[in-house]
Amino acid sequence: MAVLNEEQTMLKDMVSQWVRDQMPVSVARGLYDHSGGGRRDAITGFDKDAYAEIAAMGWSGILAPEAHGGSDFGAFSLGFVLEELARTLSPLPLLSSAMIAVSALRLGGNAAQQSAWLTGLADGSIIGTLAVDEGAHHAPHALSLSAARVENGWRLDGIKRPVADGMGAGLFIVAARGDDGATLLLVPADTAGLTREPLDQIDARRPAMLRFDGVVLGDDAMLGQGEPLLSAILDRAYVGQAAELLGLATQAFETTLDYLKTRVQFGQLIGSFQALQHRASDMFGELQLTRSAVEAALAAIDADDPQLPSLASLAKAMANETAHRITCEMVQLHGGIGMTHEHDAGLYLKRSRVAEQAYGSSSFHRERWARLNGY
Amino acid sequence: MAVLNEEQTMLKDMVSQWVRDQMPVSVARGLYDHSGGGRRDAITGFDKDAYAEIAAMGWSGILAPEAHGGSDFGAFSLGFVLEELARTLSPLPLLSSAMIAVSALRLGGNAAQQSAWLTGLADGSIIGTLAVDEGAHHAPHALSLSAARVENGWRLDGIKRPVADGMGAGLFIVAARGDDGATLLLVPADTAGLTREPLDQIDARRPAMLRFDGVVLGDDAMLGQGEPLLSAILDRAYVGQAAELLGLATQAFETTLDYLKTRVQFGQLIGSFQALQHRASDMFGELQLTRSAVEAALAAIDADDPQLPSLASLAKAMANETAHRITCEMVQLHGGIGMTHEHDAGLYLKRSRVAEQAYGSSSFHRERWARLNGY
Amino acid sequence: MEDQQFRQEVRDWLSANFPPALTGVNGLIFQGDAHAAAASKDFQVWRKAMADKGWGTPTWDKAYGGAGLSTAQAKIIAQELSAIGAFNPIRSYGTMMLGPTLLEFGTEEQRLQHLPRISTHELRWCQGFSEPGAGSDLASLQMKCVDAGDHWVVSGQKIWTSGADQADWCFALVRTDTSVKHGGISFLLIDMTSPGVEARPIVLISGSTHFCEVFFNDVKVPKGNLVGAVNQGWNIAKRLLQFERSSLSEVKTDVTPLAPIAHAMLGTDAEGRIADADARARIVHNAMRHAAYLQTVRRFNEEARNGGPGNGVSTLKNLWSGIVQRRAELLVEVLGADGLGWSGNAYPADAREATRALLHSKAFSIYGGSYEIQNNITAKRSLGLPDR
Amino acid sequence: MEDQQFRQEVRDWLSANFPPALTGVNGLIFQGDAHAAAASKDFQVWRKAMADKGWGTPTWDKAYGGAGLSTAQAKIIAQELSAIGAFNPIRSYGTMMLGPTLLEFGTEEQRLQHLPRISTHELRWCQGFSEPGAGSDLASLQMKCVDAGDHWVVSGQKIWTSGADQADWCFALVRTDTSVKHGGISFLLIDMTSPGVEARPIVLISGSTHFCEVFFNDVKVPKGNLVGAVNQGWNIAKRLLQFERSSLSEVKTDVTPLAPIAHAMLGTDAEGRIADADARARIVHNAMRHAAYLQTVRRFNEEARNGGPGNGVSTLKNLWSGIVQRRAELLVEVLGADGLGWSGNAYPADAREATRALLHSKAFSIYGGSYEIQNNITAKRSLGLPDR
Repeated sequence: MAVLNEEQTMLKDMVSQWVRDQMPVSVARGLYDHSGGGRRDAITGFDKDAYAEIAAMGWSGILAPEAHGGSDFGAFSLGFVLEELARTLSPLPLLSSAMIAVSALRLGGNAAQQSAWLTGLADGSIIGTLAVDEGAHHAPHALSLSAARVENGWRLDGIKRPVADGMGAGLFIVAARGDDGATLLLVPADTAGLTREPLDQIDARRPAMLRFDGVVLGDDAMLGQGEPLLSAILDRAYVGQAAELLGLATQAFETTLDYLKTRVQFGQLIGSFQALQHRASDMFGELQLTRSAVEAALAAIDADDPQLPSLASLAKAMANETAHRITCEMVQLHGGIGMTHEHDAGLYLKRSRVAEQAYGSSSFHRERWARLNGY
Repeated sequence: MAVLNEEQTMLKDMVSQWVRDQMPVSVARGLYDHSGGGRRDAITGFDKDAYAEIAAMGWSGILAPEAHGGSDFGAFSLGFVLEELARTLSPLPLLSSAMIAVSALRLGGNAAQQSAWLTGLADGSIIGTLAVDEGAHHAPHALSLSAARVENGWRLDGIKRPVADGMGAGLFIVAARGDDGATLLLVPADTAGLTREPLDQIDARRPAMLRFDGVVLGDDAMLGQGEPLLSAILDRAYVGQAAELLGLATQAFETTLDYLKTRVQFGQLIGSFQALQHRASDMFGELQLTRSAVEAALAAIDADDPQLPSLASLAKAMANETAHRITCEMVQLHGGIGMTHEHDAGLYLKRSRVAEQAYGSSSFHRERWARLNGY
Repeated sequence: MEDQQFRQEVRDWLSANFPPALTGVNGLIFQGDAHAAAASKDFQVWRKAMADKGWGTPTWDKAYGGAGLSTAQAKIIAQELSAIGAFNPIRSYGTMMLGPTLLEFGTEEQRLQHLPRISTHELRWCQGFSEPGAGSDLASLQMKCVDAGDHWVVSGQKIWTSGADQADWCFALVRTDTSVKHGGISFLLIDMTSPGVEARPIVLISGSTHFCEVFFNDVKVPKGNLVGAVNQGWNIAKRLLQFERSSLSEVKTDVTPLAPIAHAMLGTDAEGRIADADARARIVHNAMRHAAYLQTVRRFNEEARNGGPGNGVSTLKNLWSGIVQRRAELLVEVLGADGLGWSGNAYPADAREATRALLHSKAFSIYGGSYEIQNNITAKRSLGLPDR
Repeated sequence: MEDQQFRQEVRDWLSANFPPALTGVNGLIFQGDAHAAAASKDFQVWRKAMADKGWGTPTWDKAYGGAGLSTAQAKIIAQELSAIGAFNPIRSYGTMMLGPTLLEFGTEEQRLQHLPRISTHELRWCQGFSEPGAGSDLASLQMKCVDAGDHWVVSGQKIWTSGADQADWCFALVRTDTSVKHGGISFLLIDMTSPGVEARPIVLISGSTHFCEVFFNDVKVPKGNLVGAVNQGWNIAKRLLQFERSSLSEVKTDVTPLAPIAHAMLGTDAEGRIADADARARIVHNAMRHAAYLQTVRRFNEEARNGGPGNGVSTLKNLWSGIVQRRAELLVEVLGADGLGWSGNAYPADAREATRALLHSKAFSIYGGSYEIQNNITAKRSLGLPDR
């Protein structure tokens, strides 16, 4: 990976160590019940205690300004934290809250809004998440949930789903359709008229379905309006999700590589079979492309690079495709054992499919990149 | 391949034997000059003497009715003749004349037209070809060459290129844009106002560029009007070209397989390397799909199957893709020697690229298939 | 003429005996599933009727519970079943795998003991071949079988045993000689109710519990349960795997077109095409390959009937698994977030089924000889490529 | 500070000496091409200026024709050349491959004999490594080199020797011991004007005649022309191939975007997109991979500067050849029939160049270690996968 400075190296080592010690894949597995699906009682779909632990170490405040208790350490640093955590499928709302919600407040929030929310998001006492999707596909330019102007405020009606980490969130950043286009509103989870229910998803992460039934908000709930703000927030979501996919794919590859080095068939380590060696080498190449794309996009966030939209879509599309391919190969190369719920391969495959769809499929991002680059 | 009846088996054996004895790849190679391109003096781009020879054996009359000296043996039979001949890249106008031109006259011609032309096409004394394309891409629904109604006839203005085997053809079946859409006209090569010049193409087959400069034709030149006739003729072209690609790809594969069985590196026959074995096995699978698609489309012609348009595009798209892939692998697996003009691999690759574009690229046929099948 | 008469006879009998409520039902869902079978009175009626008639195993001798019919007649029965949306309720591991094996390698005593109860589906069989350390390299299996004088003693573990938790008997490969690899394997019939046998279902990533691990702890097996000679089991297994491969190539290959669901989920453009052009290109590509695959199955079958090469099963299997797996991924992609559900009414039932089907499809390139094994076979048998 | 001063000095000298007419010219087209070089008076002036200055081989000692500069200074020269669209006219097999080899393994006598005339490009060198039977498996080379007392006698054949028909000298791997493989190879300098040497250009599928076969028929070579010890040539070759690999990774990777030509050739839809959606999807996919590839080159370079793993060259080469070959195919596909021409005004010059480039690109995954060899290397070195 890219060259890190001393502080970044320390942070990365600390994260790796913590993941190794505290966050084995078995934690993600614990969200599943015996039949391989989500556990009914694990309502939040993430590990609250572990999130409190990493928040205490400051990871939830990496992107937040120092004035609000953050370290203002930058998206690049938060990116490799997300990547490391995703290696073990860590069920944590760091992307939703520390990357996306914090970015939304930094990009759109006025001083009062930032004061009201950033400290809590940074110290992990509040979990924020973006509520943008409404149907089967990520379609931020075709919002249905309406934000109607009412006296001194707004009235919201409609649904949002799936909302990542929405069952444990205290703050929703809701993308709605206002009279002047996209409108972003801050909606505390306990607002009257807002109800939520968990979705039983294949990755056991249990995103929420939110129902807005005449939810009335004050003017102070308005974070901002217009496509540019929504796009800027989404670019952070795209890149953060890509970083998670990179971590997931990297670990899936390494676990598979370990298996190739230990599994014997026909009196040989299967990793000595040339056909498998070449497939592994090709996968390694895809991982290199993906890592470059993700790191370049993370750096572009910190550099306020005007190319960010293009770089973000490149990163997400590459990460989608590579994680897809490697999780398929992970199951295939493990053979029968990879088909069992007892083995990790299925967990990686299921989580990958969810993360591939989250914040835009490969089709979505290739189309976006193509338009941005004049194809 | 599909099960043949006794007569078909005899024909196929005869063709194979003739190709082996009379039509080695060196004949196609002879069309190239030392620098790897087309030879200036080989104006027709095909072997006239060899065509006379196979015509004498009746192959040019396989699709023609018995009343006109043909054997009416069917498209399926002509298909495997095309396939066998394409194995050695035989530079012969059998597809243009015996498949496409004969089909055009059978499908559209009145009794007088059939009498005038079919006997010559069947016995090989005349070579016919379809002049449909005008620019870089096959676009039969966007013709520019105009057929204007004049007294007792038609006036043609425009160009056609590339016209396969056009430098040696005696009859052009010209697809023009008339007032009522596509109009097909019979244009003898010596018609006043029609000029032709050879194109120096990578496969050294030297198709023609035709210029129609106020070419006036009588009413008897009109073969027919409307999309259905043009489409029906083109379906035969698609399938015939696919059969050639199948033959080309099959031989490219077998030649490569032979090399894998004889070339030694690192003290091993390279065909013993598992990575190459698996690639060869995958290619073999693609060849199977392609053979099935081509044979089914050929059979559909003989059965007047209403599914022919869909089956024809399936065959051409599959054949394009398989020939493309296998000719790439042919060069790659032969290594350095495959890069030399002296070796056959380059000839297969170049001929494949031409045949892939001829009568519609993979994109064209996938789009056509998709529309026909409701995608 | 006689064929035509027989066909009419079959039609008449079916119209009198096939319960119309079962029309179009997938017979396979009843395989090894005691609950579904028990739940269906119609199914039991139908199975009994077919068993009594001997038409579940139509070519077997009547002494073995069959109907003593010709292959041509058996085909007529299959065609007529299919024509009315019916199915063979007797079809099972017993009829497809063990039956042909006993007919070829078994003793008359073994045939009389087992075949009649297979032909009525009275006893269910499972296949004990794979072991944790012997997957693709099946012949490296280690399950011990020791001669204890008047009986065998079997110890070890099998895995990927379909329906072992529901099965009454198991035909297994066991090791009777550890000094040689292929030549030390024997073919043994084991009563699953014997003391020391324990079958544990394996939970798959799709949630299915169809496969089991089976543990054998000093299980006593009568001497007469060995099929063929001692240490000759590998030849029987190879033959039996041919039955398996040929039944694999009969797998239902027709699938619902993706077009309607893609139109619904991705929208259409002004010309009525799937609006997401990138997804459309991949869907169309897959659909065309699927169409060519169906043509290939037809061609191979036709060639096989006419004595063709018949060495294409490995190629077919790899094409099939590749195309079907890709299609399953595309369907879930098209479904988007709807295709990511595990349970609950928030997800349409069709979508949940598609998701499970995607997960299940990953096994297609693993079981019955993995993609890699099939390509090794193709390289050697079909292409004649050299060994290392 | 000193750097800044040196940079200014370089700028001043370049502005006085670089012929403006050569701005933006690809220096590589002059490599091994006597005709092009002779045709360009400017080029000769430029080469002589750089040779006199010693800046074609800036880090070499002045005694060897260099300028005795530091690596940092050499980099400044390279940056300033690039900044004004200039190029190093001395760069050649001699400077990139043989020079570093002689500096590391040669005798002082050999250095003094050859390096000065390499630094002026007075003599051109070719590399005699591959043989017809030794491609990927280079160490299996067979060209005989026999000790004839006061000289060597060399017999055999080399192939894929770039510019051998234009070269004055050849550095070759020869076999001095047939009883061992790697340990029987020596590294020899051969004067191409020696009796018995014959170079024949090979016509490639792209029409290029850059590569040659070279035949050696009992060629006498002085004893002093051996570099390193007898039978120690393989170690030198391995080192030299590293120079080659690192120069490969510097290959120009920027390409013109396909979008404008695709718009022109395939048309656009109502939203200005490439109208052929299937081709567009494939073009976009390739363009995105190309973008990620460029990011990867930058990342690897940055990591290498900071002492990173540096074992990614094989991976880079395979990614690069795959992406560039695919792009070349896409360009010709987009050009349609226009992309199928060999010569003649009926085909646009750009299109003809694209066609030749496609054919030429097929070599990218063959030379300098084939795709297969690179994947073997990646599997072992980067992934630590076991040998068989």
